[in-house]
Amino acid sequence: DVEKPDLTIGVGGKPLLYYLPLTLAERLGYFKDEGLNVEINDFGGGAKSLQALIGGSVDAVTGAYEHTIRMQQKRQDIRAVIDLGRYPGIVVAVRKDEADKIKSIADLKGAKIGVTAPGSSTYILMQYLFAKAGLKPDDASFIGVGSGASSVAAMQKGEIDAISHLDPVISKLESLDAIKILVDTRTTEGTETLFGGMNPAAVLYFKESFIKANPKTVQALTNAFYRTLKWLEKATPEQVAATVPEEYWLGDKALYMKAFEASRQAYSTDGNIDEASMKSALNLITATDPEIEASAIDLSKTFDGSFLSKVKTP
Amino acid sequence: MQTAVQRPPAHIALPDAGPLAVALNDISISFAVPGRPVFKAVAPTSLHVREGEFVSIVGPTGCGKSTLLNATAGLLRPAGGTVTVFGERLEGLNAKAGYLFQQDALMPWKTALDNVAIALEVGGTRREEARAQAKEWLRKVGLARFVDRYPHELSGGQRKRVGLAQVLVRGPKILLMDEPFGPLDAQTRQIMGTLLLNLWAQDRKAVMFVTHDLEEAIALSDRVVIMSAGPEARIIGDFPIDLARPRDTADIRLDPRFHELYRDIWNQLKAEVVKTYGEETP
Amino acid sequence: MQTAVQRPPAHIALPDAGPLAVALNDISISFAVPGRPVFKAVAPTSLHVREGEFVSIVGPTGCGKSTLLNATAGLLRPAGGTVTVFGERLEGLNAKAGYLFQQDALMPWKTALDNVAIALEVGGTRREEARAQAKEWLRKVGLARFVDRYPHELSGGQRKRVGLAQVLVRGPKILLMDEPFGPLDAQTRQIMGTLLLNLWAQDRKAVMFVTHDLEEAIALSDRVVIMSAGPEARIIGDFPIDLARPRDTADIRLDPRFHELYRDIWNQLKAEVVKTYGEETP
Amino acid sequence: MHPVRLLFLQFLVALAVIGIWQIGSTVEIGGDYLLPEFFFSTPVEVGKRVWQMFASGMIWKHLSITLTETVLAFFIGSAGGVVFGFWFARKPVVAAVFDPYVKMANALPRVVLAPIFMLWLGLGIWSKVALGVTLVFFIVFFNVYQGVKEVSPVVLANARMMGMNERQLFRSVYWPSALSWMFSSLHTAVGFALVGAVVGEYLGSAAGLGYLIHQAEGVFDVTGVFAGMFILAAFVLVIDWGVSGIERRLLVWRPQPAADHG
Amino acid sequence: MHPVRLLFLQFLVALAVIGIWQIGSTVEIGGDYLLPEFFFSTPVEVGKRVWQMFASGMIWKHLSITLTETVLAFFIGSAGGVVFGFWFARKPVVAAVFDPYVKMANALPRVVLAPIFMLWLGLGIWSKVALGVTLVFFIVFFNVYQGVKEVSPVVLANARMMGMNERQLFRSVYWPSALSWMFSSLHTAVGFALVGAVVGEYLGSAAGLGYLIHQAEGVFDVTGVFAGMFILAAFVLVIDWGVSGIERRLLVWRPQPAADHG
Ligand SMILES: Nc1ncnc2c1ncn2[C@@H]1O[C@H](COP(=O)(O)OP(=O)(O)OP(=O)(O)O)[C@@H](O)[C@H]1O
Ligand SMILES: Nc1ncnc2c1ncn2[C@@H]1O[C@H](COP(=O)(O)OP(=O)(O)OP(=O)(O)O)[C@@H](O)[C@H]1O
Ligand SMILES: [Mg+2]
Ligand SMILES: [Mg+2]
Repeated sequence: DVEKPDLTIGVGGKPLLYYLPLTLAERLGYFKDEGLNVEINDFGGGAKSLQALIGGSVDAVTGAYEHTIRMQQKRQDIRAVIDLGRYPGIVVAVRKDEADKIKSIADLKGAKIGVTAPGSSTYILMQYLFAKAGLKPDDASFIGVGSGASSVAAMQKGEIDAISHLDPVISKLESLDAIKILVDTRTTEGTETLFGGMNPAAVLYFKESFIKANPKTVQALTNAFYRTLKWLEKATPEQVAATVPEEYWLGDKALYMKAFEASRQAYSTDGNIDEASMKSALNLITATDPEIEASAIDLSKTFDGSFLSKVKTP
Repeated sequence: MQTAVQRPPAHIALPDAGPLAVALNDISISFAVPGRPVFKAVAPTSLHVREGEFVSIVGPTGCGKSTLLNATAGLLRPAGGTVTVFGERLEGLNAKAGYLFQQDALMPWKTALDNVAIALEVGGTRREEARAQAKEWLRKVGLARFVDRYPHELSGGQRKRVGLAQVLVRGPKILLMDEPFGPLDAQTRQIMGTLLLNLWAQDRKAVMFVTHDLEEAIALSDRVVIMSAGPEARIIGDFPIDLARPRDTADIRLDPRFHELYRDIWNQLKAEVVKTYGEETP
Repeated sequence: MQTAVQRPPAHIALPDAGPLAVALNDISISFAVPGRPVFKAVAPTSLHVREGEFVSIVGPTGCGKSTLLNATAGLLRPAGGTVTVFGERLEGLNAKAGYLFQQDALMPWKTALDNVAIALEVGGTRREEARAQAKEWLRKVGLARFVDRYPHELSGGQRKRVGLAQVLVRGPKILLMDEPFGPLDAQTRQIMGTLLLNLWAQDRKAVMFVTHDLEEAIALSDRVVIMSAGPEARIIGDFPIDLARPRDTADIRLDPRFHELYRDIWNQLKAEVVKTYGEETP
Repeated sequence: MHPVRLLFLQFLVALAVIGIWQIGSTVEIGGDYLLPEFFFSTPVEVGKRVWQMFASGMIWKHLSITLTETVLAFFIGSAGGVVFGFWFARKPVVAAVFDPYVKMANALPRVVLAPIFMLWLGLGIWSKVALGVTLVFFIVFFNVYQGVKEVSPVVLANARMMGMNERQLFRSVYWPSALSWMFSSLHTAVGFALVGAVVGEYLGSAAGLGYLIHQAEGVFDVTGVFAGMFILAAFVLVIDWGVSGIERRLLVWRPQPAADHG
Repeated sequence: MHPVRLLFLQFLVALAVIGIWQIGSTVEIGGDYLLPEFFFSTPVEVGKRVWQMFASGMIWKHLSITLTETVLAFFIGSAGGVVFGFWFARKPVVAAVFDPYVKMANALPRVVLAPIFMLWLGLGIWSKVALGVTLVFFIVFFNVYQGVKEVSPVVLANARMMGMNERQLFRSVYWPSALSWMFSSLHTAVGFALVGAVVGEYLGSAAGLGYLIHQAEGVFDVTGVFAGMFILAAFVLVIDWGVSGIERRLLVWRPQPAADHG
């Protein structure tokens, strides 16, 4: 009895652990259980999936919470309904043979730092860290290294001294014993020390107009994702590995499970985003992007918790 | 017209008889040669061709014969002077004329048959009808066995004859022919000449015929004009050929008047050619 | 050689004198025409040309004259028979021969001067030297004022003369000339003919000369051979021209022997051409 | 050359490439792999994966989508290139005026345009087709434009003297004369049509070979990436083979290159 | 046409495009924008941004890097295309054997190859140059290959009868004859060289216009994206203008198209 049983969801890099709940919900059949027929479109990046949402070619996106804030400044009303990842999941690490020289963010002055792409969340986090450490944005050179094997190549070839990246690249580099971690926002500890609280990452968001027109559909999706989060809370690495497609294993089941284990704290357990987390996220953006004024952003319009409060799971 | 009736049998169009088919009035033609002064190929000169008149143009190599035909065809715009066709000033292409080019101009992607047939199809003739006529014309020029050859599979003389059929099949009122029989043997030349004359006699075409063979020019024409050596070539001689029609292109060469005309024209022509080589010959 | 010494003045090479420059032994040439049986252009036929001999080849249009020259040049491999050049079996191109093609074969991206000069440069002549010689040759063919024109800026006859200079400047031992004087006026033809004869007389070249002008063939040659109408064309007549050398190409036409030869050759040729048109002419 | 001999030589080349690849990726040379498996996989693995893809039948869906996109991009792009190429070549004023804009458009990175295509054409095959079209169009356009201008002036003059109107000139002169130019560009265009489709899928889609490759890349599944590329490339051969067939039929009139025994 | 008139017409076209763009992005039509600002920005904004970029001088560094990459990709790719095009055209056996592999290579999505280039060539300009080269090469290759085969058989036979060896034939016959084919492909290639460089930067780099565009995209700064693309496109015109200049010089011998007064 949903308004729109056939749905398209956009995502920028479906196999990434960042978006694990989406794959799980699909594979566990939770969308079907809610009477939804979901098609997942994978995009070349988070930004592209957001553009697709605004352009109207997808109905919902699993993407960064940060987008909902940025879109306010662009006069686009985008709202998250459930949080999937409560920590950014970004790791800053230095190359092993530089580890004795670079021990803190401040030591990165003059270094070459790999990020997924200029302007992306890995880049913004570095800017934030730089600001906190009293460095200027151009005290280091930031190199977009992409998100696939090219980032591993860049590190292995010594093209970059440090990297700000996500899983599975970090896990892969760890397994190759190529890096030493400086900042780890996959864990509660790392995130707390950096932001003093949570900092929502992956969320499910819609256009406000869509939410208004299809409340039952939004509710059904929220239900499915909430159920997934609950499943994930208790799942063993084996169970997760067995649920996702075999291709996602990075060619090595053990490596995949290790990567999952490293990231598991980052997944939300209740799907909620509280006031403090929102502020923390806004803080991160305003600290790095002078064009966005904190006063102009109405945080209450970035997250709509009403669906989460009405969640029913079978 | 009044003079024409007094003369022997049929089809004699003299310079002063009938309306003008082509009138080149004081035309001059120049070519821009990069990095050099403009090359004045043809100096202001005039040539009038009446309906039903067969005019041959002879002259030393490189004097401007092809250029003159190009101007008549409307492919080249004269720098000065005017071209009139049947009394109308020529703008753009000369739609009344058929032009047999000095160079190979067949479409390499069409067979001999299609090359001839297309000339009719362009005018709206149905395809089968056009092909039937084209076949007939290829037979007339001696190429019945070569209808489905592509141009590159034909010899030089065969290609020229396909071009001839291509022009004649349309039956244009004005024929511009630039050395049409050049690469043909003497015997075939005569056969083609007779073919052309018969056609011409049927419907009073105006013909401008460029050739290097003075005998041929005399045998076929009503008038032979001589161009001077270029640059700034002009028409410097105009000889009416008062031989009786119809003519047998082979027998006529035995006529004493033929030899007289030949000698007169030849003498003037020779003087002209020698001029070209004046300072240059070894 | 022994017979040559007994004869009048200079440079008379008769069929049985001197070593063979070119020997076509029973060569036959076929063309594959898609969708048709193989076209047998030349039936097994032989032709021997001695060093210093000037042989003209005449025949009806499309009989296979160009094809024969192509085979001698090594551009076409005969289906049967052999080609020998100065006693050696020809494999690949004939490096001893210069070939003036029937079609335009100048490089359109080079000026007249460069087109001629390149022929020397290929052989290793220094650039300035090559250009100087090229200029001299262009002067000889009457094109001194056209040295820096591109081919498309020249008239048909001018292009042909550039081609002539291009071939002659290299001084090849064997000359293959396919209607070299076709698009030239009668007067220029004679001048070029004399030029060619002088050159030939200087260093005993072997010349194979295709022409449709029988008078020209007789005036220039030691021998005139006649090809039959194709397909399966053969050499069907071989006339030694026993006119004294050196010849004046203009005066010689007044010689009674000239007329005798002309008549003989013409009669055979005429019969041959008529054959081509046997079933076909209107 | 005898076709069997040709096939044999082609096979040898493939063997050599695969041999180097296998050795480079599995045999350590000077303490290092020439082609580390992490980046290059190994031919045996790739072969196995291709086999699996076909055996499980999952590939067909993706392949058919990508192929549909490729073929559409190829046809629409070439048709557009031909039409505009002719139009510009015949209207020098139009050509002169639009010249800088065409060249600017040709230099736009298509990757950046993807969001706009998605906005206009949605997520279905058409946004991918559009991406392919923007590549194919320019390749064909520039060649057809030049091809038309290379028509022999004498043949053209002759045709005009026959009284051909613009349409007849097109059919009987410009078109056949520009054909070999066109086909030359079509051989390049086939590849680019596929590239466009795959890049389009790569940037946003739910199926297709580009989607598969993208998925594989995100999880370091190089074997999957190479398997996908191999299947792609093999299919291009099939399309190109079709193009060559048409080319041979349309260009029967050309002289065969002389049996070069020099 | 008079150059001033031409410039005026070109200016009109630009004005029309910009006009439509401005109206589409700022005037609501039927409750909706034709060209929503979110995707298209507005010409005024873009113009301002371009001005800023030049005024602040920050663009020069990026521009010079991208331009270096483009020019290198263009030269290396075209040189490769010309050399291989000639080689294949002159050695039919080589051509026949490698034909399927060349076509397969042409169909590989370059975006996917980026990691391999990065592995081999590092993150500097060379990996971007390589990407550009893989685009330019094929475009030039196929055209040169066909161009060589289109040499007039009579001119070729004549040159061979002069005794030209392979090198001389190349210099005096094949090369000049294939030139117009080559230049036709070069006009396409200029654009593709730039696309290659930008896409390379887009996939991984520290500077360059592609980097700027990517950065702008990441923060949904469409104005920045369009400003970057505009600068790109403008610079292509400069390179292409250079190519056309060389073309005019090398092809002086061609007949000017007849003043078509028909
Ligand atoms: N496109 C051109 N550019 C410059 N000069 C040209 C051009 N076309 C012809 N000419 C020159 O104009 C003169 C006349 O040329 P045209 O072709 O009319 O001669 P022609 O009388 O037909 O000679 P032929 O008997 O050799 O064919 C020649 O001197 C030629 O060099
Ligand atoms: N490539 C080819 N394919 C098929 N047939 C050909 C080919 N080339 C020539 N022929 C045929 O071979 C015969 C001889 O041709 P060739 O060019 O040698 O004649 P020719 O004696 O030089 O004639 P012309 O005096 O007209 O130049 C002709 O009937 C021609 O149709
Ligand atoms: Mg002429
Ligand atoms: Mg011939």
